[in-house]
Amino acid sequence: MSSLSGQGAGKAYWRSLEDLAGSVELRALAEREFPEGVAEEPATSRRDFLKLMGASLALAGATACRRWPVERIVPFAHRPEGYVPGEPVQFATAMDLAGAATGLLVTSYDGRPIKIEGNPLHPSSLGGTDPLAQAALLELYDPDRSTAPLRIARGQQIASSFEDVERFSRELFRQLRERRGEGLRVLSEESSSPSLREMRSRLLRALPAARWHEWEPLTRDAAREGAALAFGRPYRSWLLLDRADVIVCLDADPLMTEPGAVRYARDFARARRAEGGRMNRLYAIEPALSITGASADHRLALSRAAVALVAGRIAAELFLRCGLPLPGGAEELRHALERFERHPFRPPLVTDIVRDLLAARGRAVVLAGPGQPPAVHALVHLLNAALGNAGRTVAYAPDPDPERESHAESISALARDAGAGRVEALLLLGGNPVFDAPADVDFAGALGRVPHTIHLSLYVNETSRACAWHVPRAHFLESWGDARGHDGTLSVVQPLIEPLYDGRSPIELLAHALDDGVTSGYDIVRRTIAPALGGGDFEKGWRRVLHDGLLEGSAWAAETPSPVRPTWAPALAALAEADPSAGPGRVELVFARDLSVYDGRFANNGWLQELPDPITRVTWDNPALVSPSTAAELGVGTGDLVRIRAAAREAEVAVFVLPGLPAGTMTVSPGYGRRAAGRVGDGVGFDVYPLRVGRALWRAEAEVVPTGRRWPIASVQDHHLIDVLGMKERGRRAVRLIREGTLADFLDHPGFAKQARGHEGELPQLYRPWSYEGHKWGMTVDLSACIGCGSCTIACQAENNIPIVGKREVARGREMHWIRVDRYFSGTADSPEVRFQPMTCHHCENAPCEQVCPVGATLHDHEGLNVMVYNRCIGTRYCSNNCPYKVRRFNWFDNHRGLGPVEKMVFNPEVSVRSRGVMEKCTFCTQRIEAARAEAKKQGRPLRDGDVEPACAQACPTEAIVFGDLNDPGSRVRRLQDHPRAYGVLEEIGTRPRLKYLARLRNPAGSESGRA
Amino acid sequence: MAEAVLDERALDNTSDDPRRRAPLVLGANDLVTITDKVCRVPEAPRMPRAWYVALCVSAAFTAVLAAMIGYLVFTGVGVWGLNRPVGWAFDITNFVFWVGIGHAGTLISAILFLFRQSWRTAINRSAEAMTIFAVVCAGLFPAIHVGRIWVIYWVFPYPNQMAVWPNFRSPLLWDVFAVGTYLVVSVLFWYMGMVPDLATLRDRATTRARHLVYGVLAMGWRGSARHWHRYEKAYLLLAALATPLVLSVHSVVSFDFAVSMLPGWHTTIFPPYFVAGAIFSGFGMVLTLLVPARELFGLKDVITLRHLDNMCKIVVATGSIVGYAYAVEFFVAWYGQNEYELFTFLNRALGPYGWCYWTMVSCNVVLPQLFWSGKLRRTPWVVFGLSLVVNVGMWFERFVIIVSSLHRDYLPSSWGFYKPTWVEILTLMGSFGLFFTLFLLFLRFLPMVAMAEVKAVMPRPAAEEPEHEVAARALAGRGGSGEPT
Amino acid sequence: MQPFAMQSDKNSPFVFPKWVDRTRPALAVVLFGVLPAYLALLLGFAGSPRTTDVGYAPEQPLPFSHALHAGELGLDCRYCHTTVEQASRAAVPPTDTCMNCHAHIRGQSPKLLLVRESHATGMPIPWVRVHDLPDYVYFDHGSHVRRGVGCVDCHGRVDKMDVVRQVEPLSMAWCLDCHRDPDAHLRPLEAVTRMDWVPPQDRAALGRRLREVHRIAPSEDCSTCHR
Amino acid sequence: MSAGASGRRLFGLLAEFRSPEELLQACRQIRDAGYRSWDAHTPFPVHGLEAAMGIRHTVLPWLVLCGGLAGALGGLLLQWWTNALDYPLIVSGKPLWSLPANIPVAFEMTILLSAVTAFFGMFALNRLPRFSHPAFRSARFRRATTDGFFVTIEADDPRFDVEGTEQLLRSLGASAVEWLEDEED
Repeated sequence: MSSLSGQGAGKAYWRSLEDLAGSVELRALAEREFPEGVAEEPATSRRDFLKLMGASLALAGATACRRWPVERIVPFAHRPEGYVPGEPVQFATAMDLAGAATGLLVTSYDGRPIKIEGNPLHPSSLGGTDPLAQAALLELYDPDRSTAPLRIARGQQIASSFEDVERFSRELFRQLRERRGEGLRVLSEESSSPSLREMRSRLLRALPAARWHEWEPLTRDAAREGAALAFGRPYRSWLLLDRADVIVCLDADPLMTEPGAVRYARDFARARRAEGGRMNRLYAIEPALSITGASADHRLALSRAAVALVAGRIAAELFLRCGLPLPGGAEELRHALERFERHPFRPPLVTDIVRDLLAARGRAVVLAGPGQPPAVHALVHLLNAALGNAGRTVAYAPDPDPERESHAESISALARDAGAGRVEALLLLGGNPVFDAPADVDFAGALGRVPHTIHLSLYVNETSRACAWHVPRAHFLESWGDARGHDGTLSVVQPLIEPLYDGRSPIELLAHALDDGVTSGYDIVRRTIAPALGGGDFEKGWRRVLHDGLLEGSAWAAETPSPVRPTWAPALAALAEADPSAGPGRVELVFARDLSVYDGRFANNGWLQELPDPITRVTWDNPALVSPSTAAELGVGTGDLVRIRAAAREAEVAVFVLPGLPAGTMTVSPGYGRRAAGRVGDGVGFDVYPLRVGRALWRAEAEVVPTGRRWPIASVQDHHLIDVLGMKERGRRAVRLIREGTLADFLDHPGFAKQARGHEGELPQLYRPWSYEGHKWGMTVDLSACIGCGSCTIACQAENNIPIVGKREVARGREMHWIRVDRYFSGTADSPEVRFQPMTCHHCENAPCEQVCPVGATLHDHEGLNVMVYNRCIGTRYCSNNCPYKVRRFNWFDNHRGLGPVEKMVFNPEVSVRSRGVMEKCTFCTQRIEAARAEAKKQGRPLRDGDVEPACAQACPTEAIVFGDLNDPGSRVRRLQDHPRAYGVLEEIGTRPRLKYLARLRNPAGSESGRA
Repeated sequence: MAEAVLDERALDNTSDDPRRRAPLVLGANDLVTITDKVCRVPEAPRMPRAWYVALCVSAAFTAVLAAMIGYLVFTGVGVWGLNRPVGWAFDITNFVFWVGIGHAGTLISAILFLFRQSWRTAINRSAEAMTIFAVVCAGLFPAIHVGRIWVIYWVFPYPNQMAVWPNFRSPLLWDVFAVGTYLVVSVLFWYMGMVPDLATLRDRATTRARHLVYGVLAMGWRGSARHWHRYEKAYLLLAALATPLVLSVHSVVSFDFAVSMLPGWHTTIFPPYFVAGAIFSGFGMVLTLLVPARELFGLKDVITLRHLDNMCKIVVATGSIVGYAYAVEFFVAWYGQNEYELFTFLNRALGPYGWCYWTMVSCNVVLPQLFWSGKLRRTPWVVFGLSLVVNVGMWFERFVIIVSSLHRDYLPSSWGFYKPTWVEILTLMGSFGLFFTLFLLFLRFLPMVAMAEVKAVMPRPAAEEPEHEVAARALAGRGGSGEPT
Repeated sequence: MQPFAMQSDKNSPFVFPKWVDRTRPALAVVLFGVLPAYLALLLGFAGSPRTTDVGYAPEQPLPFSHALHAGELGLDCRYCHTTVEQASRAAVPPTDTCMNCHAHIRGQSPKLLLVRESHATGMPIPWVRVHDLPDYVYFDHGSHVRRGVGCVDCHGRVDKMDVVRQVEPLSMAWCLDCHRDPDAHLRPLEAVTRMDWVPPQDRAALGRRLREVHRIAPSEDCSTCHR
Repeated sequence: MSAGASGRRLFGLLAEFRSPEELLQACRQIRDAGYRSWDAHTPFPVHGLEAAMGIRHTVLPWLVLCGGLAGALGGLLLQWWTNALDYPLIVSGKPLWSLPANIPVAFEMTILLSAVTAFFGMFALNRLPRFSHPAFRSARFRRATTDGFFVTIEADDPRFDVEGTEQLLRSLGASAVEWLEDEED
């Protein structure tokens, strides 16, 4: 029991905190729960809230003779109508990332958001989420966020107040108004918010001479320009992958990094289960090894420049050989395509791709990624149009912001003007250009020439420090706003909690600056959405939007634009010069989006930093990826620091050798090496933005020189350099652990996965197996659907209060994730096949861990859950040693020591916070089972299939994880476990796992039975 | 002529001339001189300088041990190099190592006793002491290796407010009972054997303090024949109980691994293999302790070359058994054709920890073969050297079994690597400190040779009968089969 | 009784006086009787929540008397602890609840100062938690109260307490007692909040009936209370 | 020396012999002379002395057997009651009560209780500890734990008479005979 002091401290303390949080936060919350109520922000300020917390903290410290700290119950003075303390409630909101929003449902517990989930109604989510959305919660409670406005002079940061800021900005804008805004510039991130657009036009109306800039480091302008070239004006396009039988990705990653990727992944995966003998086929031609590439049926690793050759080749075949009609007056285009034909490089796969594309007209889609030049995008648009895919598998809508210049131009123009002293005042709405602007734009220098600079930002980041004013930005979970999904669907961003630290949203800041009457975000959003809601009862419609999290039918109207005369043919022709093989010593530097920190904005998010990269399995770093052959050529290996020279600039980066990359390329992901990210993100990884110039944001010719120094890389797999013996064995085992077959195999012998197993059928049992009446929980993971994105890992981390341990501990093999996604390579180093396998507690019926525990801290309950009783555990680690799946995690230290009051608010009160020295592991989210059970009892009905959904299954974009009751013959999980593809990992050692996998299916060209 | 024979006999008792039994005590010793020789040590006002030096060193290491444990308890098991998959390494290695050391003592005092090996009498006392101290060191590690040391008592089945009980299916719990029993029985056995000698010390006492202390410890033993009768019966019973016990203890320890699922652990050969190894290492340690001790305290004619010779024979025998076990493991892995098992053993010999494996093989199997040479068996410094080698080898054996099996088990995705931290290394050294400190104190204050037992088997100058008959009859008597009355 | 005398003369040795032997029986009793018994007691009682927790009655920020409200005035528990039936927590009432009456009764009483303040400022009243389960224990009031476990069974005769006091150990063993044999603790739903409810003669039979009616099958699984 | 000194009474006679052989001889004689409460004291167990003195076999083995059985039974009961009856829990899908898993603990308990019985049983039967035995008052007797072989015949033996017994002892070749005195209670 003495463990309590240890275990209690964390939770005991904030259990009282949660009441506190409730007491103050809830008034605000209640209004949102019943929006027809008054709309003013609540009076009680954060300070009292913190004061109170402080008080209770002090009391908690004063332990009397009792065994754990005295706890305070702090009820409401005025409890909101119908609010029940301690009962979680969900609210709909949305997260806008670089101009595309994902609809979310956020669980709030006594006024604290504690879990983010996808909104099943939202077309960009359908219930799934990507890791970034899951981790946004931790960002909310990040103690490093800026807490108050700052006045910054000569690097000195002077605490200021909103009053000062407003006084200053009102004065500034008064002067500007006199000059019609001459010299005012606004730099914003790409955003889909109609309200922001509304505020922008108001600003430009009020100050016509002002100018609005937009910068997004991971810009998608190439696609936009490509569409403009192809159709004469910019178009937004989005995919309808559920209708695509053939998908050709040219350096594109629709399953992970495109806007709407979560939705795409689901549509894609639905067609990977070979239901009705049908399956889509995915071709990936790419320089990096992306999630999409990893799930491709055919993958071709080519330098970024050489991808154009494949595109051109495909087009040439289709237009010149297969008689696909060229648009009128496209002689230049014909010539360009002929040059591709004449190119000595003969890319493989092209014939297959062409055949499939022709066979699947209207049911196929060709995609180009942001890294490809506009001409390639234009060509792709042309192909989709000619193949009749446009409008069927890919939808188009006019770009909502047609006349904006490209991001690169915009920011360099801004820098130019500022440098020339033409800029009087600069208002930065978020972003971090000082860190992420193109290297050929001296943004910091330009800022220095601007008299008045105001930076609105979550953190006091590199840019803030170079500005005159910093204004804390309210997190999207703290402020009102609106956003559009990848298909234009409109959502209201609804706050879940009072701003923990004072903060403003961009629209509020602009409203204050312009001081037009309406300044509260709440009102601004209502004003913006009013017309969209149309006639009828506004409040009713508004409530509905808040409740659903989206406005029904607000998606963009899809149209099918017709290609204009291809004036861009010369640009395309130029690409035919590309040489797929780079010279010795020089490499093609490929910039790829990092899946954890995005463009660097999430660098201070521990969950994301510790989330292993799906492909490299590296945490807390962004090493430069090279193929084994290139590594050999450069004479470097994993962990060696190299100096990269590109565009006359240098960066030092550690190398990581990864199979499946094209020779002569080096893949780097910007966003690391932050200098002012916060305690978590500072100095993690390497800053490669200096290697990036505006005219070529996505690739560079680089020179690589070894430095002879080393850098520790914390990878959660292959913790150390693995010897040949081990590698051979790993290869042998991979194919047994992750069973895989082609569609043809499956159709011929559906049970191929089972036959792959050593033993056939049930193993003989020494004892009569325990019979589980009532519920019998089980899980399946469809390896055909899993794309390895890692959402499950973060969702689990958020749901189950899993600690962050840091790079050093990860390097020592002590990461705590309850569910991990194992990655195996098979095949050759040049064209390996990537296999993912989510791995968590199998809840074995003959659990090896249980019998060896001396104190019976891990046992089975009567529903077959392998329960881990933290408070009984003494920490012998025997269970972990004896677990064949190695899914148990041990608390080597007190991983929650030193968490501040706000950090602790992220904890899920339904799950114990584990103390030092105890084992922990996946519980199948037993707390969710209990909650569902209680709910069902309340409604006086039995539990139904789908009532219980563990965090991992809920978050999974591809529905790969299915959970349910094996005793319910109708349940999905029961059907899946009886599926011919179902098999258990290591079943042959007699563990009787409750978690079964569905063998992975692939649909390579040639297995023609695949296409019904 | 007769003179010559006597001399030659007095000098060397290692010849295996079947025509006469070699004497177990050399030189012109009688009951009094023997008593003097042994009692001189605890009665001496000062010890040899070497003793003080040794004590200072070992005490220092004991302090280090205390510091390391303190650091561990206040910081967390994370201060060790452990990880997932390697959840055990130095901690359990040391545990098994020390438990193994203990076994020689019980073997000498119990099993050799049942086998009527009367030469044991010279060494059993110190060997038993060693056993107890080794088990103390051993018990330390399971206790401190857990994550929450402050609730370690939950392993005992006692009624509690949680109304829960330990899980008796767990080998770790078996350990608790086995090692606990082993410690208790060893202490009882040791103390009981010591009572007559404590009485001797009491009766030789020259100060009140000594008389009081030894008087209390001796419990008023006065050598009564009626007492001796029951005493010998009890001694025999304890020996008969300790024998299966000692075999069971290391079998149970081996269950920690044999009962698990891990390739390289999950095997039926472990119990015999571990027991043999334990005896092997135990004798290694006995030699390490006694070779210097007999020099230091002038007990050469009590702990004679013949004793060393016999022990070396046991070492070479058990060492070869262990070697055989190593071989069989590989055979079974190959014969069973279980891919995981197969890989584990390949990895053991050729993987990252290969060097540990080959250290173990050369120390435990190859080098002890030197003991086939009688000359080496009777060269104390060689014996000492090889005994150290054996200790090293047996520590590595446990390390290899534990770590090389853990670090690469079923799923390659969770393969890992283990490196000890300075904390673990110092803890190991500290445990040696504790062990030697206890042993040195034992030498200082207690009779290191079982006088009463030696007297029963020593050649007696009384002319009328050849000493070997006395010895033989004395042994028969110790066997406890007195004629019926 | 002769003292511990020891002549320097070697020939007449020191001998323990006779009384030393006479202490032997006593010694045996202490060693094999008293000591173990003492340890057992220590283990059994000193450490048990019955000793450490029962009777815990911290002083509250204001002298609210259950004896008065629940006892003399006979308010039903649920008048204040409204959520007890649907929720896991029997929420402590908001200040408003107090003011429902105290707006009119004892409006000016100095004892109620804190209440009035709280009502005015919206600052909560920081009550001290009395019945405090470890944080790894998840107890659901609703599912117990809705199935006929009386308040009094765990909280005692609150209606007789001026200052609320813990009367049950609230230990795991204590929980299990009831989970293993619920019959003895079940009562008709209407009597759940009745402090003075007297069970009928044959309580076991009643319990059995209620258990069948409410389909009560308490679980001993760890996952029932620990997550 | 004379009896009846203040507070003293005669406890018996102490006789020393030169060698175990002489002691054996003497003991046979004393046994045949029909003495009951007498004893021999030797620094080490002299073979054949039990026979020579006519000591009957001790009951110790039977006590130990009982101890062992108690241990075995207790061990099994403990495991059965705790794991299968009081709080039955599902562990690795194994039966609540499966003997194989319970053998080791039962075995260790057997050994433990037998050993403890043997140890304490021996001392109890020997009426030890006994710190103040009259023999300890004799300086000579201190050699009994080194190299002395003694016989004591106690005064409360029916056949005991000071002269006769002393005669007998001397006739058996005792190198010395002395009176043992005891405090009055």
